[in-house]
Amino acid sequence: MNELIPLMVIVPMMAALLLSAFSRFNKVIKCLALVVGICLPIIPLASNYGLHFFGGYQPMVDNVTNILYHPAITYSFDFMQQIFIAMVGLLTFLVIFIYLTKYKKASGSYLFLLFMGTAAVTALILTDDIFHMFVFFEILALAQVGIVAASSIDYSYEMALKYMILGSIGSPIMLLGIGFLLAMTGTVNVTDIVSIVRGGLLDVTSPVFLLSLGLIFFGWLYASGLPPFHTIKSGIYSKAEPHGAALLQSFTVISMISIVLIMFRIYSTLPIFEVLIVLFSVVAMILGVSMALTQTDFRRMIGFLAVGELGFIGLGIGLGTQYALTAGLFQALNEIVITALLFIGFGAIVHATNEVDTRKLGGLLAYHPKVGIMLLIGGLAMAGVPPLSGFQSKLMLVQASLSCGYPELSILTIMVSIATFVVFVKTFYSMFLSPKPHDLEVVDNEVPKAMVFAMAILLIVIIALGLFPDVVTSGISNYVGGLLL
Amino acid sequence: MRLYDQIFNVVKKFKELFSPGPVTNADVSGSITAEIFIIVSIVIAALLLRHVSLLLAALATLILAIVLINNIPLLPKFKIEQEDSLEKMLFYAVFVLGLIVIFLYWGGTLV
Amino acid sequence: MAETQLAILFTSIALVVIGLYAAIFVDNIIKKIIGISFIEEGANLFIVGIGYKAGGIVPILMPNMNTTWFASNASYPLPYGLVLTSIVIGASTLAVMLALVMVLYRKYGTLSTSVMLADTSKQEEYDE
Amino acid sequence: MIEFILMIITIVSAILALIQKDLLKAAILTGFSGGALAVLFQVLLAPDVALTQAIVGAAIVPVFIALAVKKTQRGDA
Repeated sequence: MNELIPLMVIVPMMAALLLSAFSRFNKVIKCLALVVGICLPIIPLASNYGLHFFGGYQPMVDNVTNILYHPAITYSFDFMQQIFIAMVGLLTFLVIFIYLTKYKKASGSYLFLLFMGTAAVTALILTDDIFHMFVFFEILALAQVGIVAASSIDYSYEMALKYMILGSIGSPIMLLGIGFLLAMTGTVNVTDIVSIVRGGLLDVTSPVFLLSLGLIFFGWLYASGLPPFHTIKSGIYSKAEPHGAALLQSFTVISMISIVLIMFRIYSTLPIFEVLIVLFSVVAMILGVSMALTQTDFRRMIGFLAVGELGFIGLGIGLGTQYALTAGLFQALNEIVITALLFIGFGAIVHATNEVDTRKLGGLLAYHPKVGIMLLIGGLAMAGVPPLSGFQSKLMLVQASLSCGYPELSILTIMVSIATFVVFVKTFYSMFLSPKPHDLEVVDNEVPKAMVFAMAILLIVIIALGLFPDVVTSGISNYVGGLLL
Repeated sequence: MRLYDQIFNVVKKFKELFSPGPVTNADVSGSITAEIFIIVSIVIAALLLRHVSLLLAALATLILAIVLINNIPLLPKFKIEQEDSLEKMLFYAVFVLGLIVIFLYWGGTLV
Repeated sequence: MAETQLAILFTSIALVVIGLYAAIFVDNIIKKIIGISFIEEGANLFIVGIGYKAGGIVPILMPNMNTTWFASNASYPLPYGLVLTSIVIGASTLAVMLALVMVLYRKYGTLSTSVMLADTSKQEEYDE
Repeated sequence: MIEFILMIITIVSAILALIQKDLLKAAILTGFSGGALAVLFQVLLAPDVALTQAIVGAAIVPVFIALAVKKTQRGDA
């Protein structure tokens, strides 16, 4: 029993409530937000692995069938959860740091949304209870809408309303799927459902079980922004403030992997589950990257690239072997860091020039060499260039798909990487290297120091993960081995 | 020569695709890359059908290749279908929901 | 009575289908939001229907009840707890959507979805 | 028997709400649908859910919609 596990959710949630309650006292909420932000990555690193049962209801053994039942909402905390929660905590801290240095008057309600989103994804990845997952999935959707609507970019309200309307189709459908599962098993605890399914107490080919997969899968598509939701997902990234977008994409990635791991545990006996995931991942990769190639707004372009990269994660999970799952989860970790770096870096450019169209920009390398070089390294990492972290995970994915007997998927993976590289080089050229247009005025010559600091920290993480991937992959591999048993 | 003309036509079509403003050669080359990328990746993805049936994969690949190359300015069509209007997003969301449900209900036990 | 449970199933599916129909074919944004809230209600009704036991009793244990008799006759209370949360979530989502609609109405002066939530990516360039 | 009547009321008022030209009437019909659902929950042995649904579905949601209609426009155009 470890008391630090529930604190990972409770601390950001309490901080969110306090911040919105005391939003009149500017100094107080600034200090509180910073302190909690520092605490967020430390708590998971200090905590021990284990399970936490809310209310202290220990699991009960049914003496007749000898099956363990979990009456309480259970949080399970392992290496995978630790590394992802620590990464989101670090990102939240950086985002809050950027926000607090950018605005003199901190808005309590905006900080509320940021912390609430962090609490929601932390609960999503920790939970072992399928309804608990649904509740936090809804809270996360509301927080995301709030973050988008709070930005001062044109048309952000429209995008937030579109996201909300699509969400209010996606989440009841997911609830219906959970209802189907509940009707078949009578429990909402994932471990119990898995033991019922594996124990053969349930007909896995019955239409009700298959439909529950379909409905939960649709909700997952909405949460992760795979097609048909890739346009709205890239849209909300481009309409949020850059630091908000950096956090939003990490929310997306984590909700994607946490829901898909729960689905994987329940439905992995059905071959059609893996077919579905691979199908949608391939479509996401093709559509995301090809749409990114035609964008002229660079925020939208990064948004589409981020959606395309999600396809890689889905591919790793869809292949279903231990190596492939490890590769997919490692890719998820890399994507959180790299995309955050790109959003923050391009946000710095928007801050300096007030311009988002690549055609109207040019010659910025002379003005912002530091930002330019860090962005270049980040883009190369996303495309999968050797010493960086994106290379390691993509190489693992290529090897995994080859060893599973799908060379077509390896070819597709490499092609998408190359196209990502093209997108990035094209944008980098037209923004930083091409001659400066006459009517472009570089309004604010200083890029905020906090943004450069955040980018430097993320860059260190990228290079460290690229040079020493074993630090993460061996632990994730052990965790995945436990899932596949 | 017909294919060349078609590709040249693509470049002309691309001008309508971008929002008003100057269209640079970087954008056009990006769009041509996207065009080729879509064709090749869809054809390669169709090869995955060989795990179901070899004949089906061969047929699907051939038919897809011919259809895609004959309709060559593909990108404007793709882009119009993926614009930001709520109506299109909702239509595709409900359409995909229907597809998933039908696919799982009738095909779930086959794969 | 199995017919009751079957009727619940059909009602909830009907509500979901009405909601999906409204999502695509109704143009007025407020009516579209009303329609979408029916999907949530359908899902709630379905989950309540899971817990229903024909001829059973309300799952509240009174002091003078026999527990074995209670366990075999009461309806299943777990889904009810879930639906409580889900109803509140649905109402709050609806409230946020309506608030956004009110803000956007001031800008556009119409409730038509095809005007209010059309493709904006090209308009932005004109504005700048 | 009463549950079948309630189900029919729920569905019919849901459909009627969507074909109204007057949005205020649509709001009231939504309240009808929510209220019928609340009574249906009571019949289905879920009194706690019925209470919540009666407050949320029959009172709060229609009031929200009516407020939104008052702040915008009443006609369906």
